[in-house]
Formats: sequence, structure tokens, C-alpha cells
Amino acid sequence: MALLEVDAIDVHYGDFQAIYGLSITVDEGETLAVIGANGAGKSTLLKTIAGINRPRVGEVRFDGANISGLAAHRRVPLGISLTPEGRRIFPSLTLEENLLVGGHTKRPGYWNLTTVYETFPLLADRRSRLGVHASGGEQQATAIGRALMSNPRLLLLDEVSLGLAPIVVENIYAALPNISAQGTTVLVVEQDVNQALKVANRVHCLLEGRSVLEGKPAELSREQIASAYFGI
Amino acid sequence: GGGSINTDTSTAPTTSASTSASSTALAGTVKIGFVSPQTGPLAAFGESDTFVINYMNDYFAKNPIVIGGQNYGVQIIVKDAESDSAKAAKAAADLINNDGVDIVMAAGTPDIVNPVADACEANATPCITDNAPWQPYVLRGKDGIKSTFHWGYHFFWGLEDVAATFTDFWSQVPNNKKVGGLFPNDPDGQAWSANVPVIVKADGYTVTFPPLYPNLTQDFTAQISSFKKSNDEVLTGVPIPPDFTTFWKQAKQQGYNPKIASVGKALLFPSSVDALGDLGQNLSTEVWWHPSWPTTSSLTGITPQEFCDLFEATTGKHWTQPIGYVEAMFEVAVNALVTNGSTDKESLAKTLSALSTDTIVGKVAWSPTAGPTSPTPNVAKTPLAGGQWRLTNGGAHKYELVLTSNKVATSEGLNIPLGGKEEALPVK
Amino acid sequence: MSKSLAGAAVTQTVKVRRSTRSSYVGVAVFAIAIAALAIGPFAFLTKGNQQNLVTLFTYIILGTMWNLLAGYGGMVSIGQQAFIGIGAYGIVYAADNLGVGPIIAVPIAMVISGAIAYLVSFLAFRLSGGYFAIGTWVIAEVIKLVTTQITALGAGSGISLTAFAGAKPEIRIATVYWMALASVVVAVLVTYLLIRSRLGAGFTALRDDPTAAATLGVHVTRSKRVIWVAAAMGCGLAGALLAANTLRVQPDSVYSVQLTAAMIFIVVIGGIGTIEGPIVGAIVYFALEQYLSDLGAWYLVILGSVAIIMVLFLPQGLWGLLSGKGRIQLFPTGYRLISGPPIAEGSKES
Amino acid sequence: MEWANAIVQGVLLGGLYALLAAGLSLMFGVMRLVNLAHGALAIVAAYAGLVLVQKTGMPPFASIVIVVPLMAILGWVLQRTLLNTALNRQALAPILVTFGLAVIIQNLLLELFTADNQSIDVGSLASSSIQITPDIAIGVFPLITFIVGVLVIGLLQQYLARTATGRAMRATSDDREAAELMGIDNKYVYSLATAISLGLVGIAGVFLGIRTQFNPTFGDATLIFAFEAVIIGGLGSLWGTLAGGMILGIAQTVGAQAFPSSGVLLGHVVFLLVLAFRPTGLFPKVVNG
Amino acid sequence: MTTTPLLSVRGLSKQFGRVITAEDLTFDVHQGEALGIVGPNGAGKSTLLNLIGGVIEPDSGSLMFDGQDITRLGAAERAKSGIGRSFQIPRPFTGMTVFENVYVGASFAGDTRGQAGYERSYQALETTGLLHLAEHRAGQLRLLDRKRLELARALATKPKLILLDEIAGGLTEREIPQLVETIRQLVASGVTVVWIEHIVHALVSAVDRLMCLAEGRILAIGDPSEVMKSPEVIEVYLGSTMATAEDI
Ligand SMILES: Nc1ncnc2c1ncn2[C@@H]1O[C@H](COP(=O)(O)OP(=O)(O)OP(=O)(O)O)[C@@H](O)[C@H]1O
Ligand SMILES: Nc1ncnc2c1ncn2[C@@H]1O[C@H](COP(=O)(O)OP(=O)(O)OP(=O)(O)O)[C@@H](O)[C@H]1O
Ligand SMILES: [Mg+2]
Ligand SMILES: [Mg+2]
Repeated sequence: MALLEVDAIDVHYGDFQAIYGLSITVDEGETLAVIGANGAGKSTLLKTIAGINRPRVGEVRFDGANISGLAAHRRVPLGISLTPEGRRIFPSLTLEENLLVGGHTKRPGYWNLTTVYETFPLLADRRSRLGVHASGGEQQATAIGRALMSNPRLLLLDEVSLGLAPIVVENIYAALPNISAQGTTVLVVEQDVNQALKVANRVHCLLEGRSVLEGKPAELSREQIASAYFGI
Repeated sequence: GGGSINTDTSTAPTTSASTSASSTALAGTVKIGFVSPQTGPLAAFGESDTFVINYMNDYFAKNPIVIGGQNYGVQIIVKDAESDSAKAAKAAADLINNDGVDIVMAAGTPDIVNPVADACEANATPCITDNAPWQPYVLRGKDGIKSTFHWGYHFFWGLEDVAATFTDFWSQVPNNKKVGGLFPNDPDGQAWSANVPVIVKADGYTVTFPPLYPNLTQDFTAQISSFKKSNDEVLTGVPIPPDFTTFWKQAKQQGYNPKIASVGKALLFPSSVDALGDLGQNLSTEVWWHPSWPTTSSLTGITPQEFCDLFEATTGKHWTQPIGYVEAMFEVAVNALVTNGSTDKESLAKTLSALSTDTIVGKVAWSPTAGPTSPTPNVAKTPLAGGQWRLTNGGAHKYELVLTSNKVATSEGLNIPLGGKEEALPVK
Repeated sequence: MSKSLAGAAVTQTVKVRRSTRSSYVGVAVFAIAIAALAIGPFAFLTKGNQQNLVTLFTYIILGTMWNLLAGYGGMVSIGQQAFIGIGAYGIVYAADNLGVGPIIAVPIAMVISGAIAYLVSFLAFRLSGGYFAIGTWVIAEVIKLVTTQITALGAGSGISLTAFAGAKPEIRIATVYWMALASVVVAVLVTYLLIRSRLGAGFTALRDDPTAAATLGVHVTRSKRVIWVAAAMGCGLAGALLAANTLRVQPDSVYSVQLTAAMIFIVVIGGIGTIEGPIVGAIVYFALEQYLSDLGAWYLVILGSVAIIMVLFLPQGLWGLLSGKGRIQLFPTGYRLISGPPIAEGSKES
Repeated sequence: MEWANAIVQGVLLGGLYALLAAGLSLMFGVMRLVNLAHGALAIVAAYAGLVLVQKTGMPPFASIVIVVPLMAILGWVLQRTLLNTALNRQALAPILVTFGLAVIIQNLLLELFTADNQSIDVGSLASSSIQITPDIAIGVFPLITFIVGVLVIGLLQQYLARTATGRAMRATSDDREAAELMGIDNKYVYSLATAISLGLVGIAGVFLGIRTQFNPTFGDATLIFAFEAVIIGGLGSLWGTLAGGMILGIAQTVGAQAFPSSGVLLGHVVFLLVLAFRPTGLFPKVVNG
Repeated sequence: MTTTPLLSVRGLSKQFGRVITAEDLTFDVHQGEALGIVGPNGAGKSTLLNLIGGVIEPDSGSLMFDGQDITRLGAAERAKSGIGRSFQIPRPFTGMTVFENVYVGASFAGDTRGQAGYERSYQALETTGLLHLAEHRAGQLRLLDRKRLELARALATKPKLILLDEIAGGLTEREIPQLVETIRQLVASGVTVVWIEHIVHALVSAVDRLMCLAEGRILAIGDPSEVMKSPEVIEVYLGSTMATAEDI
């Protein structure tokens, strides 16, 4: 059964419509990659699932229940967790406190400080550093760890590899199967199509707020993806 | 524009001056401007003002005044000074130049009185003020140079009277003649500290006072130490009520127990004394006016006792001293207008300079020949007495003001009955 | 992103517009209004009107100065009363103690305000944000307390301005009125020209992000100091007018934090970050005061409520509303890029 | 000995400042909300205590038990109605809104209670003291104030630093939307913080009402000292606030001992000196945004 | 490419509390070259740019730029002497339009005012593909456009040396080559470039030399392909399966 069903949603910023009648389903345990050019509406989609944006039309269902009207903070206890674009680390908290805030809802599960530090040894060394002082990459790693701390059923990752050293990106993507193995469903937005194709079970390509291509990586050709990506 | 104050605290059915019963017979309306601190830290003075203004409005509504053989209504226009001297000056100028008042009045601390008087000088309008000792009124140029007035007429007692009253208190309770002075750095504190110590010296009292502190100081340890060190058995000063409370409680805590404490300003309003709890017992203060004053209003005929009763009945609060003085300003104003026979400002000012009125607070006379000595032109002196706050133990009010000194008033020809003898402060 | 970097490719066709049609209308309207106001005392303004206008002009100056500080300099000060007070004492000192005559005393008062502001800036500029706000308030308290220790200035009692003593009320009031009119014109114009100049762009940059502004060549501290001193001089000017209008200077009054509160109310009501906003705000604030102040405590309750409502529901202020969210600009300060060479294809896509 | 006494009294005064500043420290230091209504709200609490004591005859200290929850509810309501919206607006909005609030409160109090000076009567406790040396006596009431101040600060510090809710408060003040994404209900967290803050104002207000006489406009006088205590201490650090209160208190009393006319002035000067050398306060915990 | 060092960094050190972010850094940047900087997250790359740009002061060491000792100069003076930079986390002036943002750079550090300044700003916007947004409020820009604005502002200052901090992050695979081309043209026009980037294939294709920083120290510096092959660099930075330039 689908864990997440996004059903024909329209999302607006004021007068501007960013998403048009988009539908997406993600099955439990699956890893879905959403790709698309700049401004395609990827982040908007994730924010709508997390509850920061509300669809004007359509529904978002999680585990069968319509959550379209639910406030963002009420979705976290259900198991939805977003690593937002631009990291949004709490600057006046230490990195460890940032992680602890991530565990605010106290959902039980595999992830805790120890397991996060195992996955991101980079953070273990710098746990007492203030968020504001952390380098871009340290912030990114913290943002992912923070999202994991809520032991989500559905993890939404928005361009997590942005600004990370190649070795860290590699580690994160190496950790993804591990995350999935905990039963976590992952929806990843990625600029680096190759990365996305490597980790995803399924790919969705967005173009100007609409879904233009969907399928399993193996079944899609480069040309298909390129044309969907740029709308050529 | 301003408006006359009409609130439901007045005694009779309220009617504004302009719609009074006898308005058909009126030849015109005299406008009196009144600058009053209705809001802000000095609002306690404003409350007395409001009571008296309502009372006068009722009176004038029924009793037009006769100027030059014709009936005139009186309109009182009140402006809020917001307890701020710049606003007070602005209000006075506004009353003169926008509302076209014939006379301006103000009362209640030099902070209000001085700027209003300045504004009237500059805008050529007669100005009657009181409720501030005459020294801060007169000595306010740079370096305490005397100001000269053409339009301003002030009546009140002076610091020499306070000093005489206080020494009269002190002579009634044995002490070592060492006095501690608690003076703030404000117009009152400046004037008191410059005058009182010098005057009481003649009677053998030495006043030591630390340099003037700013109002709303949170801790008085330094002052207390100084008083303790010089073993001042007498305390005097002119702090604002919150500062006196802070000081007095700290003094008790830190073991400073003078035999007698005679303090101005902080003990003026009964509410401030009530708020001291039992610590207010036997604190003494100068008394400007009291129900027992053997006077009547030259305008309405009311006696001090009746006037205080009316205040208590109307407001439900303990009577206060400023109400007599505010009423007296109206007596003076009306007398001046009637004597002058016109509202012409220039001649009105001249009339004031020779005017003598037997008011509810005693004789007010600017003429150098009439009444108690006028220390300087444009200032008339009024009688002063002194009293002590005593717990009533279950009376109508927590404290009662008992008159214990009438020396100054008597010397000025007003015979005020004493209520008792000055007592020492309770030993803790 | 592949357009050539060679400078020669761009020709003189790049056009930037700095004034708008509404601004020409604005200039005309203002010029006429000022001319009319200047002859007012001879024609149609009573003494009372003139005094009221002095108050209004003072409010406009105060609002303009706080807007300069906060709206353009990003410095939220709640201690501007320091400079108002210095200006007020300055005019009394210069006119009465130095005997220079009130009209010369005004610029002297301004210079004193500016000089003290310059010195104070070395301390104040170490602080930022909320610290700066509270720090300026404390500095103002210090200046007040120091003033109350100076006997030549009347210490805690205050002092009266006697330079006008003996002057006929008509003459005095008209003199102060013209002084105020000239002051408000100069204050608004200088502020406008400052904001419109290249420095102005630097100020706005600075307010939004000091670090980024510095890396683009804006001297952060130097620019902030220019604003700070200019605003202090403006406040000193307002203080001098206040003293000339009320004739009595009392420390608790001229150093009252309520004055800064009034400045803030004016800017909030009118709208922050435009030249027009504080003017509109001052007019509204003045009108509220005129018509409601007889209500005593209730007037202040209403004023407080108006401020809250404005902040919460009309953050751009009345001018933001009147100008159609900035479409009408009487005092434009921006740079509108209106034309250039045909846009190359590669650069259009994003 | 006079100097020793000045220091002792300064410490006690510092306790009062710290007590007054505790709620402010929470709102200013944690929520970045410069609450200019703090002083006025303390006076509201003082009047609440006064009315309770006068109307029911309950002992003054017992009135705190009722005043604190009342103030907390008021805080909750204020946050839900005005302050939350203010925090969503431009950076200036909270300063302006709380300033407007202060003006409104003062004048409503004036209408309700008149300008009369009032005080909450604690009888002989107000004047009793403990003699330490012949020259040094510690007032019982100032001592109680001091102890309560230290306790309040200590508990609040522990709460903020150690509990998840405290952490959530700090996170929310950094980035509301991101906190929302962590499952934190920012409205709840802020309302709670304001409620706690006003509850503390409640305690401070009653103590202020006992200590001296107050009237509707009295709050402003102490507001600046409370702010100074918070800032000297450094944002977000409650212990810093306590230290700040002490430094200020001692600066004022010792300053007054040396120059009796300038105690308050010297307190301000010390405040400015601290900031000249430590522009972010002595123990900043929070990034000054 | 000449061999005159435009910028010489000598013994530069910076420590935040116990965190050493620059330790005795010594290297030259030559006139007209493009120097790439890579290194693990938190290695001190952005800090190094901040030190060169004058946003933070070094604990010790010195900086010579264009024959002048700039160690004691503030950020604004350095900008005026010809050092332009972009910030990793964009810092637009949110209250100004995009055009005005750029004009600040042109008129202050670039010292070209009026018409010349407008033209310079126009050109910078065109180069970075922001022209169509010129009249938009900078606060309303999306992340990517904010990054472009960083570059545009820096270009408008007419820099001799431009410091770029991760400007390619978030670009699509198609946009990256365009950016690389822009940088190449920049270098060709005589501007010296120091460029931090984690998208290694983009960086390598544009720079003449590559420096790898780790824990505030220089791990390797030299020919890009040499540096990339260095085992230490692979160990701390690149990892085993380095994603190479593999365009769609
Ligand atoms: N807060 C906002 N207000 C107005 N418009 C917005 C806002 N956020 C995004 N948009 C617009 O919505 C559209 C979709 O944006 P979104 O951020 O979802 O795209 P994206 O696919 O995530 O792009 P990117 O790859 O650049 O992150 C864009 O045109 C963008 O300009
Ligand atoms: N003010 C500061 N106080 C304490 N530590 C700091 C401060 N500024 C930076 N740091 C630390 O210094 C280190 C270097 O930071 P810097 O931003 O230079 O890294 P970077 O190499 O640019 O990393 P990234 O590639 O992730 O952007 C980081 O570990 C960071 O946490
Ligand atoms: Mg996105
Ligand atoms: Mg970096």
C-alpha cells in the first residue's frame, strides 16, 4: 500500500502557481527521486508534503489519512521529516542540540545520537560547536542527522549533497540504503541526476510544476530524461 | 481645541457653562485656561484639579459673574500637561493662542507651574499659579537669578515658612539639633537644599545633606550611612513618595531611627502616607491647608470643612490639601475680573498686582501694602502650618493629619487651632 | 551565462531613471506649499496656527531623523532624546549664556549635538541589534544625569530660555515659526539628498547586510557614523525648536524617552524607509494629538492602540497605502533600469 | 565598614534587579523580543497583588500564588493575540507593539486605580533586619527578594538548558519554520515562554509592590535597570543576568557611597564600560542576531 | 599567465577559540591565473576567503596584494583595491532591487558612478543572466538567482582578483559548463580567480592550479590532475568513487 499519496495538487505562492495537478505515490520502503530543472517545483512539493505549504486543490494522504489540513509540526509525530533546502540549522544551538531538537517528538526507532554520529563521524567531533559557526558541510550533515533523529517513516531530502565534499556525498548516499533498511521511505530531490538515478527505485521528473516523466531508472533512457528535464 | 471638563464625579447635575440656565442673559463668556497634569507621574495633582474644576463649573453655571455691570459665563478649558514641562508650556500657549483664553491657571509642582508661567509671559496673558513654593518660581534663570514677571502672579508660602514650621516641630521634641537632609535633584530639591539648611541654622540646627540624588533612586544606603555617621536625630527633605518609601524602609532595616522626621511632598497626599503601612506614624509635614482653617471662599461661601466633606463625598477619598489652593485660584481670578471690570489682559495684569482676596486658604494679596509681606513682586504669600500623621486605629481613614504647629500662620494673622503637640517617632 | 565580458559590447543605450512623473508633481506641490507657508504669518496663519505648525514641523524633523537612522541606517535607537535634549539645552546655553541670539544659537545647538554624537558613536557602534537599542537608551540617561549635575544649566531644575524676553508675542512666534519652517525644509531636503546620493545606496546596503556591504566597498563604520551624526544634528535641531517654542528646558522633559517614542510612532504610522512616510506620519500623529489629547489617559490608550494596529496590520504605514505600495514616489531614491541593449538570448533563461 | 555595607546592600539590590530581569531575559534573550511593556506588566502584577491583599486579606506572599498564574494566563493570551503576529512582522514590530502595550497598560491602570501611590503592606517585615556587624544590617525583605531572585534565575536556567522544551524555545527563536519541521508547535512554545516570563514578572511585581510605593507609571523606572542586567550578563544566559544584576546593584550602591549624587549614573557608566570591552555581554549564550 | 604574484599569503593563521581554521598558510596567487580550492567540509576554505577579503582579521601572518600590504586594511578598502568576492551563503541586500544591489558594487568598490556605473552594472547582470530580474527585489530571489547575484555584484566591482565561494552548487548539469565558460572568459579578460567548489569536475575544467585544504593547512597545491591523484586528497576529500565529469 502507498505510504504517501499526493493527489492532483495545485500549490500557489500568492498569485503564482508553482505546482499544477501533480500526483505522486510512494510506497512504504521505497526510495523515490524527484528531479527537474531549477524552479521546477521540487522543493515546493516537499514543503507541501511536510506541511509548510498547503495545496489549494487536491489532497496529500499519508498512510491512508488525508493530512492536507494538518500543521507541519503535527506531521512530524506521524513520521514525516524534511531536510529543508538551505539547511536551516539553528544558529544559536550547538550541533548536538540541533540533533536533539530533531528528536523533539521522541518517536522511537533506530536513530539516536549514537547512530547519527556513527553515520556522520564528522559531527561527532564537532558536536559542541554552535550552529552559526559550523561550515556549510557541517551544517548539511547536521540537517540530515536532525531529520533522522525523528525516526521518520518518510524522509524528505531536498538537495542534501549541495555544498558537501565528494567523500561526504558518497557517505550520505552510502548511508541511504542503511536508512532505507530501517524501513524508512525516502523521497529525495537531487540536482545531480546520476546520483539520483543510482539510489532511487523510481524517478519522477518535474517540469514547470507538472510531472513529465516517471519510471524505474533502468527503464529510462538518457534521452528521455534529458528531454523531460529540459522540456525539449 | 479644548473642552470644559464634565465628568460624573461632580456634585450637581452637570451642565457646561455655555448651556447654563442663565445663558440668555449673558453678555459673553470668560475663558479660563487650566493646565493640569491629568496623566503621568504627577496625575495625583490632576485629580484634585478635576474635582475643583467640576465644582467651579457647577458654580459658574448657576452664577454668572458680573464684569463691568454685565453678566458673563465662565468656561474653564483644561489641558493635560502629561506631567511634562514641555507639554505644559505647549498647553499654555495653545490655550492662549488657539482657545483665546483670558487667564491661564496652573498648579502642582514647579515642573508644571514654571513652564506655564514662562509661556504666559511670552504670550502676554495673565497667569495665576500656586502649589509650588515661591522660591523655585522666582529663582529659575541660570544661577538662581531672579526672574521678573509682568503677567505671572503666584501665591504660596515659601521655604522660610517651611523652615520655621519645621524648627517649631523640632523644638517640641528633644534632639541633638543635627539634621539629615534628603534632597533630590529636581526643582523642589534644588530650592529646598539651597534655602532650608541656611534658614534653620539660625535656630542652631546643622543640616548635613549628601549631594542631591536623582529621583527614583533604587537604593539609599549611602544617604543612610551618612545620616547614621553624623548621628542626625532629625530628618528632613522633599523626596517624591516612592523614593521616601524606599528610603524609609531601608532606613528602618539598616537601623537609622531619627527622633523626628519632617518631610515635604512625599507626605502631602494621604494615599502616600497610607501606603507606608504603620511606618507613617508621627511623620510630620508642612500643612498648606486643612479643614480647620478659619476661612471661607469669597466666591462660593463654602468653608474648608464643607469643601473637604464635599470632596470625600464626591470622590470617596481622603481630602487633600491642593483642593483648597486650586479653589482659591478661581476666587482670585474672579475677583480680578470683577475688580478690573473688563477682560482686557493688560489692565487685568495691573489689577492683579494690587489685588487682595480673602480666599479659602487665607488672604492672597500682591499689593505690597496689603496682607503678609510679599517677598518679591508678583508673589503673594499665604499662611502655613504644620502637622503630624497619626494612625487613627479604626477611624474613617487610616491616618489623620493632626496640626502641631501654627507658628507661621499665627504670625501672619491667621489663627489656626492646634490638634495636639508634636510627638517623637515611635522607637522601633 | 555566456555573454561576453568585454566592456565595449555595451553601448550608451543603458538608461537608468531616477525621478518619476509623480516626483515632478511632488516637487511642484512642495514648492508651492512651502512658499504659501512662508508668507502665512502675514496672510492667513494666526499665532495659534503658527505655534501648532512649529510643533508639526518639529515632529516631521523628528520622524525624518529616526527614519534616517532606522529606515536607512538600520540603527534602532531608543536614545535619540539625548540629542533632542542637547539641542534644547544648546540653544538656551548659546542664546542666554553666550548671547548669540536665537537664530545663530540653533546651528550652534546642532553642532554641539553632532559633536557629542560623534564622540558617543565610538561606544555605541560597538553594539548592535537589541544591544544597540538599549545601549543608546542608557547613553541618553547618562547624558541626562550629567546635565542635571551642571549648575550653569540649572541642574535638576531646568532653565528658562530668556533670549526672547520682552519680544512681542507676534514677533517671537513668527520668528520661531520661520525658523521651524526653514529647519524642516532643510532637514527633509538634506536627508533626501543624502539618501539619493551614492552614499544612500550604501546606507541601504549597510542596513540589509553590513558584511556584504563592506566587501562591496562600503565603509561600514564611516557610513553609519555619517547617518548617526546627521540624525543627531537633526534631533538637536528639533530640540532647539522645541525649546524656542516652549521656552523652558527641564531635564526630565527634554531627555524624556517619550520623545523617541513619538519619533517611532510617527515613523510607524507613516511608514519606514521612505522620505514621505515620516511626513505623513507626523501629520497624522499631530492630528491625533490635537483632536484627542483632551481625552487624557484615553488619548494615550488610543495612541498606543493605533500604533499596535499599524504595526500589525499595515507594516508599510499609511504612506505605503497611499502610494499604492510604492508606485507613487514624491521623493524617489531608487535606480530604475528602464532600457538597455537587446537582451541576449542566453541570459534570458534561468 | 561603610564600603562593606554598600557592597552588601548592592548585592541585595542586584537580587531585586535579577528578579525583575528574569522574565525579560527569557523574552529578550531567548525569544529576541525586546519587551518594553515589561515594567508596565510588573505594575499590573503589583496592583493584582494589592487588590488581592486588600479585598481578601490574604497574606502578601500568598497572593503570589494567585498573581503568578494570572499573569501567566495574561502572557499566554498576549502571545496568542498580539505578540505572535508581531514576531511575524518586521524586526521592529515587537519593540513597537510592546511599547504601545506599555502605554495602553499605564493609562488603563490610571483610569482603574487613579494616580495614587500604593504599596502592599507586609507590616513589620518591611522594616525588620538581621544585624551582621554593628555597621551592617541585612533587611529581611531584601534578603527574601535576593533569595527568590537567585532561585528563580537558577530554576529558569536549568529549565532552558536541560529540558527539551527549553531547547525547543531556543530553536524556535532561531528559525520558526525549521522548528516547525522538527515537530515543534511554535505557537505553543512561544505562548509557554511568554506565560513563564509573565509569571516571573508576577513575582517581581508583587515584590516591587511590597518594596516601595508604586503608581501606574512607576514601571518605566525599573525597566532600564532590568534591561541593563540582561545585557551585561549576555543574551540567553540566565546566570549572566544574575551576575549583571549584581554588578549593576553594586555599582549603584558603591558608586553612591563615593558620589551620593551619582549612584544611578555610575551604574549606567559601569554598564557602558562592560559593553565597551565585552560588546556581547559577559556570558553570551546566544548569537546576537 | 605571468608569474608575478598578485596575492601573496604569508604565514596566515586564524583560530576561533580552540578551532584552528587557518594554520600558517603560505602561497601565492599569480596574476591572471585561476586557482581552485577544494577540501573537506570545515577545512577552512571560506575562512581563507574571509581572511583575504578582510571580513575577518588574521591572528598572524600577512597579505600582499598588487604590491601593497593589505593585512591591516578593512574589507571596504580591500574591495576598492580590487578584491571582489561572493559569499557561499548569499547575502543579498533584500530591500533593494537586483540592479541596485549590483550598482552598489559598481559605484563603491568599482568607483564607477553615474552612467558608467549603470553600464557596468548592466553588463554584470547580463553576464550572470540576471538581466530579466533587474527590477525585482533581491529579497524575493530564489537561491540560485541569489548566487548569481553574488557573482554579478562581485563582477561589478571591477575586481583584479575575484574570490568565488561555491557558486556552482545547485546548478543543473547543463548550466555548469556555461558557468565554467564564464569563468574562463573572466580569466581571459585578465581577472585573477580564486574559486572554491565541491563540484570538482567543474572546478578542474576551469582552473590552472588546485589547492586542497584540510584542517586549516595546505594538503596539496599544484596542477589540478596531480592534486586530484594525491592519495591524501583522495583519502580526506574525494573518496573512492569520485564522481567525475559525466554530463548527461
Ligand atoms: N516563497 C516563494 N514565494 C514565491 N514564489 C516562490 C517561493 N518559493 C518558490 N517559488 C517559486 O516557485 C517555483 C518553484 O520553486 P521550487 O523552489 O519549488 O523549485 P525547485 O524545483 O526546488 O528549484 P531549485 O532546483 O532551484 O531548488 C519557482 O518558480 C519559484 O520561483
Ligand atoms: N566564528 C567561529 N567560531 C568557531 N568556529 C568557527 C567559526 N567560524 C568558522 N568556524 C569553524 O571553522 C571551520 C572552518 O570553517 P569554514 O567555513 O572556513 O569551512 P569550509 O572549508 O568553507 O567548509 P565548507 O566546505 O563546509 O563550506 C569549521 O569547522 C567551522 O565550524
Ligand atoms: Mg529546490
Ligand atoms: Mg565554506
